[in-house]
Amino acid sequence: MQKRSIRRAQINVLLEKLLSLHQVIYAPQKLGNQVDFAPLRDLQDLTLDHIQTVRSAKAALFPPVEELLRYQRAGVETELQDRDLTNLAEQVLFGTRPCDAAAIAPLSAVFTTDDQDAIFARRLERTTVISVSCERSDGDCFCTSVGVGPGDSRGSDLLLTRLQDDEYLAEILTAKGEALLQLAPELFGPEPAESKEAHLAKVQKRFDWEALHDKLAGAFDHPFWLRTALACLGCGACAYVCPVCSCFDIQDEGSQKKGRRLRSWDSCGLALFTLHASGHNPRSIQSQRWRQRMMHKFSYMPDQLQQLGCVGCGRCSRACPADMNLIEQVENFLFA
Amino acid sequence: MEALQKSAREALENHKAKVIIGYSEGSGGRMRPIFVQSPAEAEKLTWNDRCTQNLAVYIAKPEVQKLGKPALVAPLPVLRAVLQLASENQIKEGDLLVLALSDGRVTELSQFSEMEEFVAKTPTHLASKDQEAIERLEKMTPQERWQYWQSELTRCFKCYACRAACPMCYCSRCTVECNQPQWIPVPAHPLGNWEWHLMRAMHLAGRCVSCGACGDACPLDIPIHLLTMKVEADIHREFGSQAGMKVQSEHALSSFKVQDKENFII
Amino acid sequence: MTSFSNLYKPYLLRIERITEEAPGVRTFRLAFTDQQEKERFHFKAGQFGEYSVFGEGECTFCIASSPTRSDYIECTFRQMGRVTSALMNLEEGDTIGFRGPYGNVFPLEAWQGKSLLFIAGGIALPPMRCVIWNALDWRDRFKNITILYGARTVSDLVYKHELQEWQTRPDVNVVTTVDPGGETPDWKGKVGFVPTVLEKMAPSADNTIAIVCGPPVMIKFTFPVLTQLGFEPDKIYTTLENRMKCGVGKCGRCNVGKLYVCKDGPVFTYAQLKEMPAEY
Amino acid sequence: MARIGVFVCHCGENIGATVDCARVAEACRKIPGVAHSVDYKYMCSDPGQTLIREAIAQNKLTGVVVAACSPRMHEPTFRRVCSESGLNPYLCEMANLREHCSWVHEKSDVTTDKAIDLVAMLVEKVKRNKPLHPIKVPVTKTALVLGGGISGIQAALDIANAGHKVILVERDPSIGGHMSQLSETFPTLDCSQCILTPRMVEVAQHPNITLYTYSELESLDGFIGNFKTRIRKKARSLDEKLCTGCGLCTTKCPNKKIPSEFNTGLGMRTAIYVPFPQAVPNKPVIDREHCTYYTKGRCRVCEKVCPTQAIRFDQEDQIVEHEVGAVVVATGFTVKETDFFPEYGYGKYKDVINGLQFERILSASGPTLGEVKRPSDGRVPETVVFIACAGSRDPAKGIEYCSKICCMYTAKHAMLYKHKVHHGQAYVFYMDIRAAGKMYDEFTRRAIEEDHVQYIRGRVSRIYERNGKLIVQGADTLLNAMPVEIEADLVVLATAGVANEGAEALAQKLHVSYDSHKFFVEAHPKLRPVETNTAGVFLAGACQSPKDIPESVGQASGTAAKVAALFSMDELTREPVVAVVNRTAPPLYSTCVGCFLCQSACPYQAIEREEIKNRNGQVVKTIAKVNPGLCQGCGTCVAFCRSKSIDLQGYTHEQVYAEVMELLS
Repeated sequence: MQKRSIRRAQINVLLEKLLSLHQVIYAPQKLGNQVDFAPLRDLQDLTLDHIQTVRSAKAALFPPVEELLRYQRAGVETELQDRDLTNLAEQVLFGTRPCDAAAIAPLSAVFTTDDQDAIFARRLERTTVISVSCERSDGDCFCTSVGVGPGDSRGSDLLLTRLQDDEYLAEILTAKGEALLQLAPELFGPEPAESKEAHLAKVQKRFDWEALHDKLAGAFDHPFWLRTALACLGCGACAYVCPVCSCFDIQDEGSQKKGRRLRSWDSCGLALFTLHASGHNPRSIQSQRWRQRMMHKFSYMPDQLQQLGCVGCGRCSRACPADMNLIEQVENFLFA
Repeated sequence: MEALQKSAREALENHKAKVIIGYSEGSGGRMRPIFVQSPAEAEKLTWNDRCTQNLAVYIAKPEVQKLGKPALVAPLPVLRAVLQLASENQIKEGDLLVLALSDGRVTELSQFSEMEEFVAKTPTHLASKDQEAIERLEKMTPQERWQYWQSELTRCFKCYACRAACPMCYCSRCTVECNQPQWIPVPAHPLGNWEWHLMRAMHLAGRCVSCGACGDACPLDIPIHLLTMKVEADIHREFGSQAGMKVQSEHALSSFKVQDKENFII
Repeated sequence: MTSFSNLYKPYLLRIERITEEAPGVRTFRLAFTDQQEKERFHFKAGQFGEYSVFGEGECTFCIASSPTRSDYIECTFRQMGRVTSALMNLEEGDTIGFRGPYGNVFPLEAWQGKSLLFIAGGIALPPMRCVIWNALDWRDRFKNITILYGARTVSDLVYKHELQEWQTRPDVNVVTTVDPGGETPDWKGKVGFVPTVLEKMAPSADNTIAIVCGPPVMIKFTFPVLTQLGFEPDKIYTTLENRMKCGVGKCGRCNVGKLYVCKDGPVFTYAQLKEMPAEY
Repeated sequence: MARIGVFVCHCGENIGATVDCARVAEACRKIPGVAHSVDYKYMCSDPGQTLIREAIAQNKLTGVVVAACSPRMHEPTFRRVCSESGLNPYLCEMANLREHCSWVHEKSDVTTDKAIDLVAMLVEKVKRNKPLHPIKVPVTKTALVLGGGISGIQAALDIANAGHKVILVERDPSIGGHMSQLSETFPTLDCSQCILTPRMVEVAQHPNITLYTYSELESLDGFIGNFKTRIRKKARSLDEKLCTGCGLCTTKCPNKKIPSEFNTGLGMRTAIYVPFPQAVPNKPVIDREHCTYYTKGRCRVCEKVCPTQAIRFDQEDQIVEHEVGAVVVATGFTVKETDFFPEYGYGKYKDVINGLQFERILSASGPTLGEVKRPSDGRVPETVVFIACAGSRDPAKGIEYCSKICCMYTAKHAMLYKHKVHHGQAYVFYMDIRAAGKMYDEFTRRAIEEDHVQYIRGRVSRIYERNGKLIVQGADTLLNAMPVEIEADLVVLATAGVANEGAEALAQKLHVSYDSHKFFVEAHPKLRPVETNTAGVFLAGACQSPKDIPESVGQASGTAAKVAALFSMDELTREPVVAVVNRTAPPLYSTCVGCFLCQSACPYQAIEREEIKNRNGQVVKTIAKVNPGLCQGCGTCVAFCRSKSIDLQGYTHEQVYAEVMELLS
């Protein structure tokens, strides 16, 4: 790993360069009153003056709708057309926060453990992550409670941290980061004297995730779930803004003669997620579904994949129409 | 505020209700629905302009039903939702108590007739920001409007928070979840999003109590409440009926009247 | 560039034969359309697949035929939802999609030298039929083989011909039963619910593996009877039928505790089930 | 495993000349699931039908698509063929290649392509057809007739004479209706009561007829063949069994100054009264509004004089219930009062009367015993002005329609007046003379030519009083709108015939439609003129629109024939194309959430409530249920159901969707 510096204006030059190479850049942009990740068309739209985007950058690796294959039928014969992965664009996630970058590991654990999900793996292969450390945080942030930090480099290929007004520390972390540097070495300055720590947001540690993990192990039948999930409306907002949540549905679209098979986002919070065709539903009420979300992130995923299913970005708390604040829920649970 | 807390406390103490469904201060300046089950907790209840959730949405939830008879803290849209739900046979008289809020006063209502009277004398106009937004949309050319909704609805990722937050979306199997046949595409692509939101607007036509909870629930700030509010306003203008005003109401779009023109039937 | 293959791309199988089993229940005998794929394809008893009618979607069933008969695979399904209704409309000669085999297996090799007690109810015989034929094809490796199969009514019994065939074999003990009221005048089997009949049969637990498949309510009442008869929890096997989509432990649907039924199951012992949250 | 047979009909040249039928059949053979596909010149002919029969047997077909003409024409034919061949008739569908293709397009390849599409759509539908079975509904062979005027009487007698039970309900104390109030009837000038009274008596004595007078319909529930009705018998304050109809009470009643309804207010009656001498039943009724005992708590003279002690002051209304299979609505009409006309004095001139009042003046049983005397002073009017179209055909008055009977009765009035007052002068203001009917035009011509009634074409703009005379101001439009002014002694307005007050409420009780004038609406103005949209409820007489006696009687007999035809069957067979609410496995039981908006949307009251109980008998859910006896298969509920919980048998969501998808793919 090497450390260099880069000025704000040069960052833009780097991005221009990437755009000119037909790379797709996902970056935070202002949309109405919100800041959200979207493919960048004009550098004017770029913003870094935000705490957190509404949606995570997950969609760049795991799009809300993804074609898996096409089919066509003639008489009794069926022809399948496999998804062509050779033309997937090289893409850059720019302006991801360290928590977002940290989410790539658990996300890829889901998609690549045992059976490799080719589409995901191929996208990941073609993705470069340029993160920007957090200078500020809000009450919904809790990255430090789940082992991530505002200047964490995990998952990033290049991590930028603002030191002065327009001077950034650039940590080149991986080969892909190195490739970025090589793309335009003239944009980068020498390593700055100052370390980044003083410039990072202070995110207070609210809970100990290991204690949470241990307590959840015996808490399946805890009365806590029923009590705290009363307000939960059973929508998928938390899962859809979450950088880690990756449950999906597979649906065919078209007629029996011709069409495509699609994968689309789904959520364990939705009532029909686990419904059997027989009418039986193993998770028939919302508190069970709320428990599943907590359990899956903090208990099952660590046990299954050795990855925590949460990076403390706080998006679920911000998006929840019923203000089911995750930190509070966790804190309450730990005291329950 | 004290009046609300007092009414809630009394309702619990006098066993008029087992749980008060109300608002409390939540996190990050947001408001939060709470379920007050003991008189002591009543002090958490509060009410302000940030209370945008429609609490009537909780009446049908099995876990909430298990708590016993609820009392709903009800600003006007919640009260209207209660009446509309009653008119659609989803609530029976006596199943719930309403602590109606207006001008800082709290009125305890248990009979539908009382609720109807209360609603009748409360103005039902839209919030000015919604009214202005609708007017802005009305002034657009069809092409501009198409563009507007195109860009708004394309963003939707179908988390269904709008549906979950809507007290009138109480179907146990929503149309999008009916798959034999699958009329509405499941994925959140532009076509699927359009079909979903237009279908929802149609399904709420004549039933929307214009609370705006759907739009507020949207994590992506898509103003979908404008669709249902506009349809509701049009129905009010054309048919004179308004959702959530009366229990025995004639639903403008689902009532066959013998004097209706019916040349189309035979 | 790493080379990946599409996890979700199914094989194409041709429907070779359709058998009407019971009202709304059919068996398809399926053959690979691609000879190379056929030769590469192997499965073991207990595994399942995702069967698709293109344009309608995928549906999960166990492979109902035995791995010892490798020319084809069979599946038996009941018309329930969208995909099974579409399957109902297909004909011999049509092609369908198949992904699999997925999931774990019944450890038949480990059961060598033991007696096998199969207990099935209704449409849950198919997942067990695979094991039964597998065991019968390896008949000399096992001691007693007993099959207790019940259905709501006589017409709801599936694999009627095979039941007859097994009944005529001297090396298999077959008991069939229908729920009270489901019998016909010429019904020669027993009348009563499966757990009740099992209790009266009182098979020996000695050196015996019990394999139980059936609707949740049947399973719920059968496990205590087996326990009472002296079957240890790790000698009782069953297969779970959680809702699945991907079949490869990614889509999240069949998650029960830290396990995915599609990857870590569908075969579980009663001992394992006791350790898992009851979300199946 | 669908095995569909496709049968493409040339319909001679009708289809064959435009569509390449052989190519259609060939293309259909390739559709998955089609086991047999042929074309033939006339599929509906005997050999054509035989083709289908043989194919069903040989190819073990599971469904049939006949691509031919409109299903209106031959669907029954081909469904019968299937049925005879052992295939459920509802597994047969028709693709309309004639009206939908060959007749509306030129001959070309694309026309044939369209024909193939039309057949392919139906193949996809038939693959998803389920065997259906006609719905059988039992029939209660009793008719309820509402209204005891001439229409109700005629309908009741015809049905009763056909051997069926009839319950006749009349609101007034006596049957007879308006006809009993008339003097003579056009065009024959025979005495109205003389021809009516025997019918009234026949009704009273008919063993098949149960008569409820002074009674009203309380409610009607149920459906064709199976209605349940509740009738309110208003308290007559009389034990009808004891009363002999001697009339002593009516003569002794001290309260004698009550305007008589029968005499349109021109005569008086007592508080206990029989409306007219020939009333059926000839039993009095106490008018509690006017009776001194009820208003002031004393009197009871009638009770004292009654020789059989039949008076019952404490009698209460009684509700009787009956099960009936059909309902005949014959509740008649009413005429506008003179106070409806500001230009004619708002009814304040005593000598401006309406036609019905003039009938009473002309009637031998009327207040003047048939002598023409004007109401104000009893003088014989020397000049009488008759004004036709008073209110009728006048959009400004909200009555756009022609009341139909006025031209004729006005001619009759003028004629009868001239017969009684030979030196009198009769003027008729008219707009058009509508005298279409047997002997009708001859009749009006007789009034003009033989009785010298002076017809003036024009409207009367104003009537006012001057020196004891009514000044009638109008214009003669045949004379260049020349102003006309007539000094009249009596003015008779042929006021518009309008619906009864309460017609709307009655229609709602009966679930029948009514028009903007509150007249009841027939199911089809031409082809189903006596039926309503509610199966089993029929119309007769002027409740539908103003009618004269011959037309009312004719329609009543027509209605009776419909009822008799209905009652000729023990069971009704209905097409199984009805809506059904889905059922799913517990714990959902149905996707229906019981909002019951379908109930208010259903034009046929076919949606009922069904409680779903669990094993312990507890109600777990209340969902909608379609009564197949009432459902007409219109599909309104299907379109309305948000959760898609209702399907129309034979046109299910799945079938329709499959058809659309076939067309799109």
